Amino acid sequence: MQSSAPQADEALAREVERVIASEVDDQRLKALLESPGSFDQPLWSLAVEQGWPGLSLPEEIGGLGQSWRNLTDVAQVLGHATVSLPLIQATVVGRLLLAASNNSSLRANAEKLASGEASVCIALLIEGDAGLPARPALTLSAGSVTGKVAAAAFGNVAQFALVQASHEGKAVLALVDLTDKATRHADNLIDNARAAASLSFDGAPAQIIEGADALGDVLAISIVMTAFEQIGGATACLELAKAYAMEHKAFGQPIGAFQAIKHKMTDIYTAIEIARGCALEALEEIEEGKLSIEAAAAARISANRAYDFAAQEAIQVHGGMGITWEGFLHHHYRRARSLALELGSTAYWRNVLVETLVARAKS
Amino acid sequence: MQSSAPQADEALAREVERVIASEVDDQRLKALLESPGSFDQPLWSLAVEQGWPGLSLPEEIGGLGQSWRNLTDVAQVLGHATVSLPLIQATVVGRLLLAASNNSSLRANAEKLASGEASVCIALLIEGDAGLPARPALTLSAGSVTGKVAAAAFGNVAQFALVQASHEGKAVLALVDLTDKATRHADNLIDNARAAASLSFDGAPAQIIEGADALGDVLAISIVMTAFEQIGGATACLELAKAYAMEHKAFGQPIGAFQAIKHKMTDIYTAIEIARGCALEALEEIEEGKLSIEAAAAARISANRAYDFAAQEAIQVHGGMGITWEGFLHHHYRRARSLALELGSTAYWRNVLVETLVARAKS
Amino acid sequence: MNAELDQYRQECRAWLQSNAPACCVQDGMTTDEEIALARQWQAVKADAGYAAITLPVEYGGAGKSELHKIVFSEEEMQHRLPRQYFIISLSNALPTFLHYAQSEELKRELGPKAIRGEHLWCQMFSEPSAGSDLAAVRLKAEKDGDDWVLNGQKLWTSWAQIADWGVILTRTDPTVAKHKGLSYFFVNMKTPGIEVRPIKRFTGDEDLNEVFFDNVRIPDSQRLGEVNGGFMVAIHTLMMERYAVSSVNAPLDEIIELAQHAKVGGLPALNDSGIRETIADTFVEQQGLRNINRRAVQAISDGGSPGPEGAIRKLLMGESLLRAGKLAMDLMGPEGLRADSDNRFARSWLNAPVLRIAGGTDEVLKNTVAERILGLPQEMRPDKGKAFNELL
Amino acid sequence: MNAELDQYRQECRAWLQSNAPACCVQDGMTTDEEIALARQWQAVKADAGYAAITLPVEYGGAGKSELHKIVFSEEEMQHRLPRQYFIISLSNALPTFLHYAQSEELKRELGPKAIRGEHLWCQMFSEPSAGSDLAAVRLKAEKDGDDWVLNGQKLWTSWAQIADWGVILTRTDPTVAKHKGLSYFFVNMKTPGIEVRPIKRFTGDEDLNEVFFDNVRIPDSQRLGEVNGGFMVAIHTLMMERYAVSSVNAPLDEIIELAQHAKVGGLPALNDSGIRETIADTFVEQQGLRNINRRAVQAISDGGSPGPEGAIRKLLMGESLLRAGKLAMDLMGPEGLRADSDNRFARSWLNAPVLRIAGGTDEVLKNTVAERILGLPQEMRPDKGKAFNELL
Repeated sequence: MQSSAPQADEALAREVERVIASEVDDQRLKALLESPGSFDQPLWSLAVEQGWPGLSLPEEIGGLGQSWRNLTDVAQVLGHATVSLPLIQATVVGRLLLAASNNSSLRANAEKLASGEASVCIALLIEGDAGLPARPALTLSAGSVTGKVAAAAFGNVAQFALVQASHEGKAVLALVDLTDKATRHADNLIDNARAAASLSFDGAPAQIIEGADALGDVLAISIVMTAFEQIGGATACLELAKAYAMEHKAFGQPIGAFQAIKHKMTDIYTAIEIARGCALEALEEIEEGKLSIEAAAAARISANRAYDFAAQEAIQVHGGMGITWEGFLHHHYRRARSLALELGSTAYWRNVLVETLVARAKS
Repeated sequence: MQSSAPQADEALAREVERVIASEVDDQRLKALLESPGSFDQPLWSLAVEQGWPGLSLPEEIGGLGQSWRNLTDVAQVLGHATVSLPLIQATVVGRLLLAASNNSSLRANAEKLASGEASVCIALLIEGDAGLPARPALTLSAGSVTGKVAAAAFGNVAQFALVQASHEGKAVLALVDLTDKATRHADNLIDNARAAASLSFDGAPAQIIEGADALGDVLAISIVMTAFEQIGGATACLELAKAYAMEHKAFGQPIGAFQAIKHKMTDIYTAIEIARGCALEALEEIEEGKLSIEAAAAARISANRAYDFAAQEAIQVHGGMGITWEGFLHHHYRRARSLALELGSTAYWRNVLVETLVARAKS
Repeated sequence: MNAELDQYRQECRAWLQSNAPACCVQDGMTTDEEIALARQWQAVKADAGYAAITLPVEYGGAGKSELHKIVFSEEEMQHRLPRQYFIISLSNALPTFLHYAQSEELKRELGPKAIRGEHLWCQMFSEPSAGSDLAAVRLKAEKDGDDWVLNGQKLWTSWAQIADWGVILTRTDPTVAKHKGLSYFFVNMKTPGIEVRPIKRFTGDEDLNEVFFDNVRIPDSQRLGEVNGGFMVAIHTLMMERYAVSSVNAPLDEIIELAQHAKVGGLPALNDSGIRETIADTFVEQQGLRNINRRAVQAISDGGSPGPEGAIRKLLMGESLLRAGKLAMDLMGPEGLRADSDNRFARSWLNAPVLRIAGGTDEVLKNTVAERILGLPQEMRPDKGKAFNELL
Repeated sequence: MNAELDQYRQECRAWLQSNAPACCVQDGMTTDEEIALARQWQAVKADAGYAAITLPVEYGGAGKSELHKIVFSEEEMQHRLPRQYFIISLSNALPTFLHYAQSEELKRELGPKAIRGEHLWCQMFSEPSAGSDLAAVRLKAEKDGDDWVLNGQKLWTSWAQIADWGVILTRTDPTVAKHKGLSYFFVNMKTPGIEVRPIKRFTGDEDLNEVFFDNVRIPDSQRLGEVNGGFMVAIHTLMMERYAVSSVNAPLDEIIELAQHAKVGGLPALNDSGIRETIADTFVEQQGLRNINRRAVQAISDGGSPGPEGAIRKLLMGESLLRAGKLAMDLMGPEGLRADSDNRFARSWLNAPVLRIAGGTDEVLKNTVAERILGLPQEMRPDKGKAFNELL
């Protein structure tokens, strides 16, 4: 669909699109939905070969040295295809490791993330809370971590997890090695293709990432990047709905000619364009190195809404075809919910936004 | 519009409808909107002649002895015509006076209300609060009351006001005589035809209505009766919108044939029927003498929503005609807001409803 | 409600208390096991006169009123019985057959079998190009001597894969206006040339099918209604169920419970703005519908018809489940994504699209309400006044 | 934004700082007083080259780019100037006149007068039966020698009561398809036979009028565009304003302030579920629109055109003001009903219907977005392919 959103150098995003289109088909995506904790390992291998994990990481650690904006283009491509790869995670965590004041001991891991030799999940939520908990559920002492976190995307396959833990009475961010003393549990989820698993740590080795006020930033940048993935998905829904509405007839004309369908499509378009505006606004702030919590929360809330809404209404446009397993829209319907809950739901971020705005107004 | 809502003996409501139709015209209603605190005194005189104030008050005090259900029919007629008469107030307060344990000293006033010799306003809100305040703003001692209450419908013309006041550290309900030591102030409002005025009391004579846990009941019954007035108004909006949509053409067909208009009308109809269902449910509870706060709040919330929504969308159906002073829809648009705020807004009643439901679930 | 009905309700309740438990659905049952149980339950009900309460006694029904059926359904819903399998069979397909079939003998034979659950009937209306627009049916029935030969495809047919009989809407004259060239038949689903292919819903449910007809030959005696008069018969089928007892509501109690326990960033979920509105809106909507429902039952009980406002239930249901399910998931956080059957909210959310689509999309229903209840004009349609084959 | 524009913005700001205060609207001014002030402000601006920034210099404009106009408008909006009176005159009517008029002499005479505020132009399109459907215009223009004679009625004409000139869309051939028989003229509003009757809005505003034409005779030289080619000229007029700087937003800061102080049943309004959603939704919407706006300005600055997504602003604006206004009133309680000008929320709520209707209803705009941006097909319309007089 048309939009005047400015594009960074798009070559790489188009290449990702091409590879995904030639590699991934509907049947493969459907198979991933069938069993808990699924991950498209062959596609990941290909992604690693092509250097995607290091896309927006510095060349000095083996990345491709591209910008955040390039990552947003790729995130839209992934979202459009409902492909799940831990690229946003690699970038956000990789950059975090490099920015840490104990950079030297973490750098090797950042390099592994850039090369794709290792992947990472962001596991900041706990069971029973829809947002970032008030206190970490994990305890870190003497370099090892214990406790349990809620299902995180890529938790079932990643070598590392970014977690929040209590350390000597303070909350810290830490990078946990999942190869030992960590148990992954993959429940049957409405979207099994996120390689999600909850993680139990029984003394798993962990390194503190010094400079721990980074928590807010990590989460804020992650939700902004995810917003682009959501916008990609929502746009795919709008395109699928349009194609169906042009092709299928009722009462002697394409259903796309009926006002009810037109107004629904306009409402989807409106939701997407508001989300795109909010996401681009946040991206500019990231580029200027001053991402505000309001901008991040607005990107999150509007993207959650746009993708949920686009998926549900695109199904509605499809009528009976929309509710079959063979049809593709349920992939988006599921994915919209996954992405909306993984990094804190709208309930959480709306609260963060309102409190921030009110506090600002008071000052 | 069609609905299967059961009707009490309708003769009286039809008579009220006939009188209003022959007496009141658009120009008269427009004139009432022009200046603050307006009241249709000639219509009130007629209403008194016909005995409407005593409609649902017992015959023993000169009323017509009809039921609450009769009053709901009449309330719908008033709402439909956007006519403002203090009939609900006379009934609710009249019955309250008779039910008070100090009935004997209040009975004379109840008789005045039944005959229409006097009218009463319900003045329970204060400025700066959208609902029933936590503590009364008035003080009552030695039979006289001081303090100020927010604008109340009919406050500009009533002989009496029902208020809540602090008396010896307790909240009590009291009937204040407004003929002396009470100052009425009528602001310019978006709906000037409610005879609304704020009231300042400087030692105005007041009688305590003993048995003061009646406050909740008074308010609850008042909002249920008002819900029927709102449903009447909303139904008028739907009828006006339909008539316009049948008559006016665009692109070669009546605009009522377009899906956008149809779906809008269906949405209005749906809102009205949910409100009617809630109001009737509450009415049955009143008839059984056990009105629950949930039922009253549901009637209130759904009626507020239905009337606001019907008025605004009926204007939208009318296009340019909807925004003229000559057109009639703005009377409803204004009245919908007046009725929605006068006895505590949706914000207040939603809170009451949720707290009640949660408390019930806990027990 | 009068005394006789109260008495009837007591009887139903007592009878269900002793007979329902043996036929209740258990966790982990396969679809096949549930269907077997459903057949058994029909037989148990039939023996007691509860299987087809409104159908004539001579065909195996109980010959009682619509209101008796409502009362029984309300009580039956209190148990976890396998109800869904025979709803279309007994509420739509069979009554149409019994109303229009020519052979009294066949009615006396097939009626009781369907009612006892020995047979299941399906209803074949929708096609790939005839969903919202029923009159656009293409499946051809051509006269050949005393027989009709059927060719084409049906879609979205519930339980066709286990059906013994079916009713079907076909095109018998493509040269006249689309709703004037349709005829209606009943057909044995084992007739040669019929092929059933299951369609899997994205929820995993396996009730739906495509049904292909390849030179399927049926005698003219299986016609229901006039030749080219099938559209009216189909409308009759769809209108058969005057009043549906439905238990699909947003689970208000569970939402309140969730709100009391869940946390959002360490704060009680009950502080969340969304949940408070959802609790209030859900209560209000259910309160309104409860009253509409009571008035409908009262109207039937008084020998009248329910008011048209009952139509809004379906309009509100899908949206309401979607909204409540989504919001509850938002409060549960990552756990909200669990797909197990005890995550009622995710199930609501997953099923909501079906409720907004099946039995007419919300959009079509809104048109219907506007035209039938509010009396707004039909919109201009290009297919008006044209022969069906001009539109292809 | 490049350096030249930044520089221009600084100049505008400084100039406004010294010149705007004298022309600012004061509380309690009558409409007549405001109009006089508006005329004065146009003259002041004209002298400084800010009155018609994009119009050609030879007709009294400043001959600068669209972007300069945006920059000036953004700065101008920081002051309480009487802006609304000349918007249609200078952004729609006059540019169309200057683009299509045949007499260079007249352009050089009327252009500067309109730009300096000595003249005001109105635009006469809508009629009682031609609102959403512009091509349904009926007002007749019949050729009589070298003149045209106009008869009929226009509706919703802004500021016709003070206009000196107007542009008008008329029906010159009723025997062809509706959009092919229209012609476009300009007309002196003092011409005999023109009668203007004010329409009062329910908000009390008095900008709108009915305009009656009774044998109004104008020369053919006042035609703009081809005979029967008026529909395209009208579209040109409507499209003239490529990018509108608008300051109509829900007042977020005031809503937050209200939420901090108001009480609901003794509790802080900030606990209210509605207000939290409204604050969040309003911020999100304004944030999204802010970015869309910035991209549009950037696109113009890069010499391109703004993207189509700008169209959603108008769709969101009315609903958003309505919702926010209503909610704020709900938190204010009885005081929310006050109609004085300092109750901004009641004003928002009262004006919202106009925003949802004026310049094309939300419904028509949604169709336009779906058709023009998303590429969905036009719906079947009974007026297609018919002569105008067949439809009457």
